[in-house]
Amino acid sequence: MENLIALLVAAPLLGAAVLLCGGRRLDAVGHWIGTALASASFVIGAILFADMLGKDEEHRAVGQHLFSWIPVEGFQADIGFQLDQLSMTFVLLITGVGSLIHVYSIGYMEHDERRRRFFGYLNLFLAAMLLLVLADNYLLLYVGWEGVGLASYLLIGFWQHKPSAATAAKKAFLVNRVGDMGLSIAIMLMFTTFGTFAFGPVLEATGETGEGKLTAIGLMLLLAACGKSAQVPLQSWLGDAMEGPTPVSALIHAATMVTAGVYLIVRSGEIFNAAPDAQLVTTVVGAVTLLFGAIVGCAKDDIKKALAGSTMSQIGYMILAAGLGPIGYVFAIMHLVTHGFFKAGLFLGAGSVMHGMNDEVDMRKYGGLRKYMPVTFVTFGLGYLAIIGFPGLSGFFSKDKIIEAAFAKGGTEGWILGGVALLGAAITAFYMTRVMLMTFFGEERWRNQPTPSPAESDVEPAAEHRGTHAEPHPHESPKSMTIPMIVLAFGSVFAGGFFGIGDRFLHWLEPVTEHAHGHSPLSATTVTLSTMVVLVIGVGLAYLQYGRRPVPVVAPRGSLLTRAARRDLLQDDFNHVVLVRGGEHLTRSLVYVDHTLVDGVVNGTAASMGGLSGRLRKLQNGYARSYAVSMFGGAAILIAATLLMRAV
Amino acid sequence: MTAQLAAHSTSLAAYSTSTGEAFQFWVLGTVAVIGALCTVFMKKSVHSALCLAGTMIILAVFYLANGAYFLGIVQVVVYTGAIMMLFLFVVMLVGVTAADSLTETIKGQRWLALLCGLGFGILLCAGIGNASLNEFNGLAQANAGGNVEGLATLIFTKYVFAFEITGALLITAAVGAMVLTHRERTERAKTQREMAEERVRKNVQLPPLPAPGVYARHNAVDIPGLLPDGTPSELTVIKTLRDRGQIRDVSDEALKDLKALEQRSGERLGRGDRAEEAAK
Amino acid sequence: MNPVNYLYLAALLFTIGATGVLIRRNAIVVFMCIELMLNACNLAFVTFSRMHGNLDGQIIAFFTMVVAAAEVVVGLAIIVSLFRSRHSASVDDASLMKL
Amino acid sequence: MSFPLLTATAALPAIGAIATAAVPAARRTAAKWLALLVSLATLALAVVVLVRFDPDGDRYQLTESHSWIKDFGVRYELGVDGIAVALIALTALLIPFVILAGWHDADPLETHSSRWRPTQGFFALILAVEAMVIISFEATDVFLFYIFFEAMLIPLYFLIGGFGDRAHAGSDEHAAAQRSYAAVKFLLYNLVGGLIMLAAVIGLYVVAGNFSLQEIAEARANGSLDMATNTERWLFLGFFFAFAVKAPLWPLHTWLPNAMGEATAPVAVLITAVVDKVGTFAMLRFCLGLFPEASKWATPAILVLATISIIYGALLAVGQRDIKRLVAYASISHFGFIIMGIFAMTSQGQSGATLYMVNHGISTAALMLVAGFLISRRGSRLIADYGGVQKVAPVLAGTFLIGSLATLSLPGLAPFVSEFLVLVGTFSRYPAIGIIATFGIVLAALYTLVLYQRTMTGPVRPEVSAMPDLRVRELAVIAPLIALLIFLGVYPKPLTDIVNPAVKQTMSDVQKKDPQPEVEAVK
Repeated sequence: MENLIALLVAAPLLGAAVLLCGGRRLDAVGHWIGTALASASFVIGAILFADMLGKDEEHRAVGQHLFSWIPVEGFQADIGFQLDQLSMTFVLLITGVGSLIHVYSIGYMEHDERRRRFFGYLNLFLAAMLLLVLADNYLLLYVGWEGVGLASYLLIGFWQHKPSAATAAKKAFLVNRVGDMGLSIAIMLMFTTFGTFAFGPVLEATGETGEGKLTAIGLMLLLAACGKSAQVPLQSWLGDAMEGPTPVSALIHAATMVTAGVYLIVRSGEIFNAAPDAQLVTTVVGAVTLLFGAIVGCAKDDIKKALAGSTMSQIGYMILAAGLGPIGYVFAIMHLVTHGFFKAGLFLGAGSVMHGMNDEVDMRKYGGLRKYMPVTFVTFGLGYLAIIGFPGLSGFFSKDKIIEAAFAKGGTEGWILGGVALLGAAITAFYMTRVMLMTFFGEERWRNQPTPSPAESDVEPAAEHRGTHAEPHPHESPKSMTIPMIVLAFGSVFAGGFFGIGDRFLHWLEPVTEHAHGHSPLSATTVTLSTMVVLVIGVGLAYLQYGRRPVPVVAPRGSLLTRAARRDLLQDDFNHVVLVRGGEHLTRSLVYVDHTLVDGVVNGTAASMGGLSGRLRKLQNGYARSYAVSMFGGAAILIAATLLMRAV
Repeated sequence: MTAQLAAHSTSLAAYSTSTGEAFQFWVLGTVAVIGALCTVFMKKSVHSALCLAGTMIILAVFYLANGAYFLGIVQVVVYTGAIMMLFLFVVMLVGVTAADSLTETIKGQRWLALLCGLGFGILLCAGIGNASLNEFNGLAQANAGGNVEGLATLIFTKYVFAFEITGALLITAAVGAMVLTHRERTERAKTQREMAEERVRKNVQLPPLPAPGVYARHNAVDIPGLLPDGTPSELTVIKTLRDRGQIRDVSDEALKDLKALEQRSGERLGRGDRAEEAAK
Repeated sequence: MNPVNYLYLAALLFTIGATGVLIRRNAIVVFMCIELMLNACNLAFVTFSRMHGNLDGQIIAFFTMVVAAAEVVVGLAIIVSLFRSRHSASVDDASLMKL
Repeated sequence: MSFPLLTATAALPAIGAIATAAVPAARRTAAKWLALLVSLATLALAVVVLVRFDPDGDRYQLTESHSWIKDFGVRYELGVDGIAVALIALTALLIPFVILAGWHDADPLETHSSRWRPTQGFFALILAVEAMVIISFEATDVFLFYIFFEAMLIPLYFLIGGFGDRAHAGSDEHAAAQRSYAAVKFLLYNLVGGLIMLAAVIGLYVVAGNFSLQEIAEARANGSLDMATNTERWLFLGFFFAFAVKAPLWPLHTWLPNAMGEATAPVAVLITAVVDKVGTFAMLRFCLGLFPEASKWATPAILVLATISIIYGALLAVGQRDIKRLVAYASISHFGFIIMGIFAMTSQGQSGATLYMVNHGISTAALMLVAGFLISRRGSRLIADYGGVQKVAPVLAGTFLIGSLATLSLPGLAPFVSEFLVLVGTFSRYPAIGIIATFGIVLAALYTLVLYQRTMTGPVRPEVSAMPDLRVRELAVIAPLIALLIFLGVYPKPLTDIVNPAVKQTMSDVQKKDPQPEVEAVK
């Protein structure tokens, strides 16, 4: 049975290879191949899951060693897989949501002439992501880590002819690379500390080294997680990543890839457990991002960017939970899974809306769409209820636990973190209600809008040439798109309950991540009640703002905070001024230095040699007698030398 | 003198030479040095050549004194007699009267040359003085069978190859000198007829320029001479008048007269038809 | 008198000849100075011959003369043709070696 | 006596060069095919060498030894260790691609007369370089090595100066001036390096009395040859300087961008992927082998220079406007990694450096050759002249992207393995330097992706709108290189198996042991 693990990765990898190398003749069937192989991977995952359920808790973790990858003196890197409950959870999430999104993309990308390639990239992403979660050592994880980065790069920039897409793709890759640097330094630290970087030996040996080393490793891992999961300060790429096709945003930038950071931290739990400082930093990062993303999400008018802010914020919850240590790991992963369902559903809904609205993304130009796209409305609505934590739905169970755990951290920290988490819940309710109201309720602001919005550049992606630029005719999306949305909505509704009631998920994951019950200063009921209260406040405020009053088509100037939030709280501006400008000046001056100084020294030497020989040339005046004098003088010197030598 | 010197040869084995030779050395040596200096510093090359010839003759005497009889004679006959004469020929060829300026044109050349010369000389003398050269074997033994015979034996045995090669060298040099000085005519000299034909072909100015007044009916300076075909040649009027335009053209009358004259003479000679042809 | 004096004389003559080569511009005089140097050498050879008591030195002097003769022939020919083409026998005029 | 395999491997391309040069003017296609066949035959011989080489056997294998210049103890001595075998294989592997990629680069222009034979010369020179590079890898006699180390400058000089890139912004005269400037600069830099090395070679002879690498190393190891500390350091510096120019190490690097910018893309590949490897290879074999103590003494300074190279090269690559110069600066950065790996004096570092030499050769070849194809289509080297190529020539863009990804050491492609090994090896001994060098990987992403973005993405520029996609010949060049990049990225074991024993030997030469991990040290 273990031998199937490699197949999990191999199937989508094969798909990617076939689709990308296959050439035009596969254009007609490419999407089917891609979907089939993704589903195959899901089926294999399901078989392995069933097999795993059939075993005792102690024997559930299995591994498969393929071959020795980099055998060098004192350095053993292997290609080997490890499938335990944690990995299994991810495998099912990735292949499940992944397959659904493949199906969705068949419809969504129907008119794109490069659809085959799109499916190739999606398959590549699945393979890399599975490699990431199945690897049994950090170096192989790193391969998957960069592999998903590559797939993300390719998919964000899928409509490469749009300069904004190409720039966003590059930005995503670069910011991720900064995080990757953290991961590679962490691996190097592990190597020098433990002599290996396989999960097992490293995590077992954490007790044998000092806290300083572990804190350093933990912080570097956190840096990596920040890059991949778009946490402050490396969050800036996620908003721009929405340039990619919507299924990509749903799969990669909501459900799976961006949660890899959480996986990394939970997987390295032993290291963090032994390094409280690193944990503290992790929780702070999570808390800050949670608020950051939520605030950004409140201000964005672009539906996808609003959802991206939400994603950032929700992952902030997960990172916060992961930073709490054993009391939070399970809930981090649980929220991750439920978030995977409802956020993917929300994105697919957003895609469906855009599909029906001539690819308009500005929510101020939506409104009243519930009549035109009922299925989308219902599924999106269920996702909405799930994310704000409506009692009984997925988000309720998972988010509530995290807030509880935050309070359970204890001491002042616990109060602050818990408070932030609660505040975040309120803001989440606010901005998600805003999205909901602006899109599906209110007046139909898209009427009498013949001119295309400025958001649509003049170079339109071929896939989005669906309607004319005249008034949009909102309509429901085809079956291939709605079915995945329905399935995901189903997950959004029931997953949380399924996992949460009776602590099923906790028992499932506990053998891997350990679990400790924190001692919360507040009772569970109190937390739940206060969550309900902030929820109502958030929804109410949003209703007052967007439900009662008409939404202006042109965004009002807004307060200072709103304007800053629209610009991602000025972080991009900071990056631009400090890093981009500074870097440009640095490189330009270095080019100058290279040309004038480094090269100049050499060329200067050459020039001075030239000058010297120019002078010496004058000695060669062409007069035979002059030459004869030097010969004669030379003869005299020779005689003198001979005499001297004999005298000595 | 030879006999006298030959008498000396017996004493050549000694460390020092006879007083006679010493006397001869100091006198002739002084003269030789003066001759050498004159060679260098005489303005006219003829004088230099003569001074050099003198020095060479003195050297010939020294050769004899050193027991090199054959070389002494050769020095006189070949060097002084042939080579120096060659020099004189060339001097004549280049110009015997030409006196060189002794002012130096290259900056610092003279001082450098004198400095080097002085230094070189001193060093050379120092070297000679330094060498232990007091042992003089003398040539009595070597010259026992006669100097010329001794030399001949060596030349035709030990040095025969060098000898042959120098022979070849001499011939090469002779040929080389011929090649260098000989100027090959690249084309045959033109005959007078060919030169005349060339002028006709070029058709620039067939006859020599006419003098003023040739064919003129008037001998005033402002009337141009006429070319054989009767046209006036403005070249025969002085430039001043030409520039002022004061040329009296009488060519029309002259041409008319000429035509009448030709016709008349043609009728008389019965060549009318040919003239007609020419007119056509 | 020590026969070494001949060598000093030879050295003196050689130096005078060499200096002459350096300071005269007339090619013919320069050439004569060279002859002077050769003669000085010959004197030294002859003296050495006497010193060593064998005739080899004289043989060398003899060869020197022959070579000198050949050299004079060629050298004078060069001077003549130079004079023909440049109407000057100054060695400084032939300064084409200058760049 | 057995068949002189190593001599044959070097001699075959040399003979091929002469034969190619002798092909008549009219039959230039025949010359091309001849050159290609010879290079393929050399590859076959290199494969035989690879197969015959026993990783667990003696240090130097397939040795040949003949007396050459008796008076100075110069011998014609060949032998290969694992590192040399890997590099010979790389050289023999790349040359056919270089020839194939430069198939039309030396076709005479219409303005040339029919007797003009640049094609023959071009391919003959390439083969000549191959022969010399191979024998440099094989030579175990210092003097023999020196001769070919220097001699390869001659054909390269003509390749750079005589066969420039036809895509030049300026006029023909300007192009010619630039070209000859680049060629002369290349020659002078390397000659100066070689001259200093010659002094050191002579010095070594004075000290050691012979030129044999093995004998000297043995004598040093068993103490019969005792070098004064200062002597050893001076000799080391003499050798190192020449290799650092060739490699090239900051601040001796400025010849490379000129040479690579002006030369045709295949020649640029030849320079950076093959010839420069002789420099780094020689550091490993001669600097460490002959002067272990001095190497250790110089390590800190060299590591600092290497780190500067890495960061500086990458930053300058970011600032370039010319595609080929960008690749050149990227190479400088990569050579920094190689040198860092060599002088980190750890098994991982040195294995990584050796793998890096091979992988960098392949990845640069892939990127540079595609860049060459691109440039030949548009006739310009400026990045700003491109845009949207991806739309019109997707295969070209795809291969270009893979080349770029290999340059930024994406995991899964071969350069990652080596870069990571170098970083780990350096980090385990010098953590600070390791961390600074890690910044290089971020910068690498920056310059390659900016290059890709500016040339391949965005709206299609009118000048590139009619650009044809890769032709079959071009695809035949690129596809195997990419396949190799992926294969060696996933399964580098065949290479490490060959390299590891040799690295072990080198480590024992310098008498260094890997630092032990903290945990095991505790145990």
